[in-house]
Amino acid sequence: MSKIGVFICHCGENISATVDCARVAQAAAEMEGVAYATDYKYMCSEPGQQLIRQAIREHNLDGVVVGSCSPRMHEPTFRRACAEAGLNPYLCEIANLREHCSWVHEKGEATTQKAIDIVQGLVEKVRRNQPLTPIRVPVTKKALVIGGGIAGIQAALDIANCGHRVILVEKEPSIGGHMAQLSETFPTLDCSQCILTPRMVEVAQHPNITLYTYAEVESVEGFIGNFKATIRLKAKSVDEKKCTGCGLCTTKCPNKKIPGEFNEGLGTRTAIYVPFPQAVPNKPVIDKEHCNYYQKGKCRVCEKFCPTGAITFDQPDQFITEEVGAIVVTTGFRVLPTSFFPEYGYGRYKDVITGIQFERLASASGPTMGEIRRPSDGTVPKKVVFIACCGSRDPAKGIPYCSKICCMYTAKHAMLYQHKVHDGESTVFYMDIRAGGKNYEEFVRRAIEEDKVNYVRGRVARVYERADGKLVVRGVDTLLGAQQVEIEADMVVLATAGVANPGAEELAQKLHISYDPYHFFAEAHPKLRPVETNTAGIYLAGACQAPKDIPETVATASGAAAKVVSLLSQDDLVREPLVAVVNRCAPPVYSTCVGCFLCQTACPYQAIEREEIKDRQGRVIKTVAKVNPGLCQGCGTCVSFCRSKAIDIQGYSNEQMYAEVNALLNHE
Amino acid sequence: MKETGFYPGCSLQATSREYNESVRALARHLSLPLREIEDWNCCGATAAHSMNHELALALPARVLALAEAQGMEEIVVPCAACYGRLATTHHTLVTDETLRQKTCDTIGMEYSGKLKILNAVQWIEQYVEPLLANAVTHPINRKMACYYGCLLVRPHKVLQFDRVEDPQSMDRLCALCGSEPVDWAFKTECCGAGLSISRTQSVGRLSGAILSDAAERGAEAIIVACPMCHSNLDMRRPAANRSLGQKLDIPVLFITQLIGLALGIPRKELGLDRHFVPVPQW
Amino acid sequence: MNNWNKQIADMLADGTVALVIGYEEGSTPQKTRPLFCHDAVAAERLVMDGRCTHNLAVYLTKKELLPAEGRIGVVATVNVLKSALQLMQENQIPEGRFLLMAVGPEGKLTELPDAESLRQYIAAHPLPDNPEVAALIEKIDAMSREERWAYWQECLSKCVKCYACRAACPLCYCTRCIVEDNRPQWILPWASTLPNIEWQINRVMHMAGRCTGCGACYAACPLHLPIHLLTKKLTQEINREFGTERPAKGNVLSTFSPDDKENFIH
Amino acid sequence: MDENKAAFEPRIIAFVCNWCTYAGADLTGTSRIKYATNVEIVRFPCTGRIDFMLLLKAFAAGADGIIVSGCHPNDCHYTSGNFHARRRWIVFRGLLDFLGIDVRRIHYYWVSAAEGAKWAEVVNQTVAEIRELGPYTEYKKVANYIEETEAAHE
Repeated sequence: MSKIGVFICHCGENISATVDCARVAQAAAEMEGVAYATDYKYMCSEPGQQLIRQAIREHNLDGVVVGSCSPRMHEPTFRRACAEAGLNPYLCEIANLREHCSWVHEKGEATTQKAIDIVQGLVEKVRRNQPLTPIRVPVTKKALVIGGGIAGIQAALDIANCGHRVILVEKEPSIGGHMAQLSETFPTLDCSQCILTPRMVEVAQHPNITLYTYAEVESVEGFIGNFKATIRLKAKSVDEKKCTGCGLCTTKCPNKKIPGEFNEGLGTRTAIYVPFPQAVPNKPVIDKEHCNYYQKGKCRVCEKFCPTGAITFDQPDQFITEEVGAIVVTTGFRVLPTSFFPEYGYGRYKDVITGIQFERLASASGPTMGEIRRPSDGTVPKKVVFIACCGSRDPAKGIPYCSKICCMYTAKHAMLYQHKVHDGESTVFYMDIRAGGKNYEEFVRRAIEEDKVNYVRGRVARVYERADGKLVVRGVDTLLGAQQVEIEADMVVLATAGVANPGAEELAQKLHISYDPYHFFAEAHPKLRPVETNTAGIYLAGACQAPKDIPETVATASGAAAKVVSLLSQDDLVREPLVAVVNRCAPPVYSTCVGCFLCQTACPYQAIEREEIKDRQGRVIKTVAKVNPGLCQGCGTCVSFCRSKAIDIQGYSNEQMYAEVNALLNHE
Repeated sequence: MKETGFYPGCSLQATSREYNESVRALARHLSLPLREIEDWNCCGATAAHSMNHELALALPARVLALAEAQGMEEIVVPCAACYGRLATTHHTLVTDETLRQKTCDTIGMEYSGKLKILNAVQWIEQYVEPLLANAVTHPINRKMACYYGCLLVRPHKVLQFDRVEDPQSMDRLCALCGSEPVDWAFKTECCGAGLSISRTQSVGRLSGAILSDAAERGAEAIIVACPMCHSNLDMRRPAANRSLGQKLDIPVLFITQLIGLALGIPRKELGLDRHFVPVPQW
Repeated sequence: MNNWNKQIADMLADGTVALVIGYEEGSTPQKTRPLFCHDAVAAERLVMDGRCTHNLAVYLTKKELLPAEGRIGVVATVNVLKSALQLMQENQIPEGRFLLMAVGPEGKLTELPDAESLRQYIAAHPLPDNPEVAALIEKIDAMSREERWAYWQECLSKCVKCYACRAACPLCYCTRCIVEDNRPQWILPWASTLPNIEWQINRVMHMAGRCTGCGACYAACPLHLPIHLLTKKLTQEINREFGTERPAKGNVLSTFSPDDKENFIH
Repeated sequence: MDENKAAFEPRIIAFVCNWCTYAGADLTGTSRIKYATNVEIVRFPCTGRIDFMLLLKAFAAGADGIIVSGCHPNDCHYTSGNFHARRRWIVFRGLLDFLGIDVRRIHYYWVSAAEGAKWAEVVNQTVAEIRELGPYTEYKKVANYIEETEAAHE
């Protein structure tokens, strides 16, 4: 026989104005299982709480229902009061007599009756409540950051500076990402490398950061606070300990005509190479696909010239595992190549380039030393057309979203071009100019007004090469009565859409995080949890979520780092015990779960695992589902899906809900 | 062999009789059964759908319903404009049940939406292409510019045919006929379409640009699959030449005519003598 | 002796399989009944023809009927194969434990060693829809709501809660059925109209996207209550709403599409 | 409203999720918007948690109508609980209708935490419609085991 205490609050007059609180308490006193019932003016006040604590002690209560305001308001308050009196806080339930009753109904019999019903429902529920203890999950105080662009660098440094250890994994031979490729940055036109490279060096030298370049995450197991990541260290064919980074090998390599990734195919590199002069680490790797020795079995020139004997052709890929408590995904994005656009020549015209290629042309460290020259013949283009929204905002291309950064970088490109080629003429075709951001609009106006960039509002239908080799850009000027315009151009720069990296989907599956239809990783909540994923302990930053500019990328990276640090600063993770549980019972059944595992897809958090029940000899008797309390968020979708009712959820159990529903209706 | 329904439409009875003749010649030559839809009516092209949505659906719907009632499972519609209207109507009716019912009420006939609608190129791909390897007796070793125009591949969402910005199907068929398709920029540019009569000068300018690019790329003929495109590029050649200030004599052939030639069908049967710009003996 | 009987006899003799489950002649010429063959001699009695309607897949999850070790052969109808495939997808049949076999029209024995081969065989041998079932469903659909309620109330008031429908269904393999759960007592245990209706609703909802339509539930019902119409109707609805394709992982009700359409949530 | 109809006060149970509709109903309260007293709210973590059996049990216990309400699509606190629920209700509703159970008595809504006014409308509208339908006698009849057996004996 339970001993429930019912405490009806008047909330000043907020409840008592329309509900007869004394009568509710009276009715409650007569309910089955209720040992004590009373009403009071302000239950949440200190005397009110004292009243509850005292009643718990005096009447030995094993459950409490407080009829007051919404549980969303004072549930924590009253549960704490119960705990202080020695009652398990999860044995306290709140009957919402204010928001759901007194405030929404007129004074009268029906209103008081409804209040009694609500109390009755919760009395029946609380009689079936179980004492619960918060879940404690131990935390490994180390973070994994995947991707060494500016987002990864920022997140790694922020976490490391708080005294936690960080593993930074980058798939390319150097960290730096897209930001290292950029010339100047909008809206200040400061040099990208000048602000980035000091941070890259800081990463390399930070005692708390372990950097793995030319490495990829192979698999991730575990859950918040307790991940185990396997990382593939791709063979660099260069012994990093022996290599001094002198660079002699790269000058001797006979294979010199390989289109370089860093220069977006506009420059060349050798088979043994350092991606760019300021690379971190500044030590070469051998690109096996282009290396004569790996492909044809002959050469080994680099080995011959290496003064320290650092070349190791037989080095295999290595696998290491790292235990970490949190993961930050900062894998970035890529821009569509020109070959995506049939209407702009499918990448056939050499002088139709992407924005990122233009960055390389404009960069002092680029293939032309910062001079704007045509890829086809190296001449300085006198007429350049920039086309914004190439692919972006075009549902027909499968990219209905705005790539966000193009308006700004196109303005910057046109501006840089005008600064470098004084007699040049530049035209920008645009849909809208989206320059929301600090000093952004002013920047675009400067391009238009001071640098005389010709902005044409309209779409480009086609770029084609005339038989004489001249590029023709055919578009429309919607501000001139939708007039067709044809512009001859020496070079065309496409602001191609920012899209998810190839392999994003695969990585998401490895990490069990969700992604949107465009394969950008999905936030747990677009507004309130913008750097978290649905998988607890895994965070996002930068352009792997959606195209982002540098300030936004850095902001999200620091945000994700703050989340990681707050997690790693705890020894144990304490979570609400309102989680699903798969039942266990006596042999020979062990659990009424039959192991169909159809529930696994019902769980949005991958919290349902397989557990093998073994006999003493270690033979598997049964494989059943098990809910990982570290991952479960307590939605209960699995509970209502389970056919044999083998899963139940603490705090909202089948018994509790059934009893509450019945009790609400159980009167004449 | 399965019989295919045939909807000629008005153009194939008038300005583009040679298109009609060459489609039938191909079918005859390769024993592909075609049956003309009895009592067909105008598809309503251009005029109807710019004036009256209901009429624009009802006219093609009647044709579709007739085909279905006459036991046809698929029909071939060589005229690209007719094809566009019929395919769009079909798409609208199968995706909007209310409109389907309303339109069926209007025409007083049922249309279930099970009909398959092919344009000439699709019909060729399905029935002619598999036979081409053995049937080509007179390979046409010339450079061809395949011109698709605006209607054949658009709207992509409805037609789901070929690549919308850079279609390839006719290029492939040309190659199978022994010709070399040229890579050019005006495959889907506008020819001026229905302005042929009201604004001949505009058509001359637009068609002229198409002709001149094809010629500059070394094409020896332009291959089309639309009566409108053909009229504008062939019949309006004087206007185009005036606009260009040139005298281009590059001929314009229907894809069915080119294939017919490659199969050794006599020029007369293909209606090649009906063109304004003469087609040389290849 | 048919060639395939000989083949099975050989398999039993050389120990390829420890047991073969199939059909033998029944007590009347119109019927066949399940047969558990433990030796080569018994294999002679195996038959396979249109009279074999019992869904043998129900035995595949009954550990107490099966030998602890060794492979078990099943001479299966398409319905048995469909159920077996579903059981595999639900993790109920250990890989390699069963050797499913189909007998072709010329008495050719086809071994179907894995899920993929099952899938292909089932796809190649579609079962015709039962026009009577479809007609009955149409008849009920055409009734007014009150008539439908009266029809089912009348019908299910007769149910004696023998749970033969559950026992005959290969996919009702729960260790503890919801009707045996008494915390809470979801469904009252005795046979009366409401608990009977609730039981059927549960049974049918639990079959959502899983039912293979073999009709064993109906065949087993001693009162010949048309409960198979419920599962069939449910399958029709699911096919109409979510397509005939079933999710590769999970179940129709444990997966979703953001584009699912309804017209009743406002 | 005519007097007889007004005499019948329907009993309605609302199954709502904690994050959207429960909070939305709180907002109705804080906005002091008045609505009918006939609806009692049961709080669930998520619509995904709402077992179809609980709906049947509500009818069995004497409810004349039911409201099921949660977050709008794409707004679920648990990202997909409402999508799972939506599928469940599509299937369940079809089955109930085939059985002749009065599906007009189960009202489904999306009510967000910001839609306090909508919640009041939802309640009032449901109450009005169920009042129009009258008490769910046919279900109550089969629910009452004892009366049912006695009737059979007569």
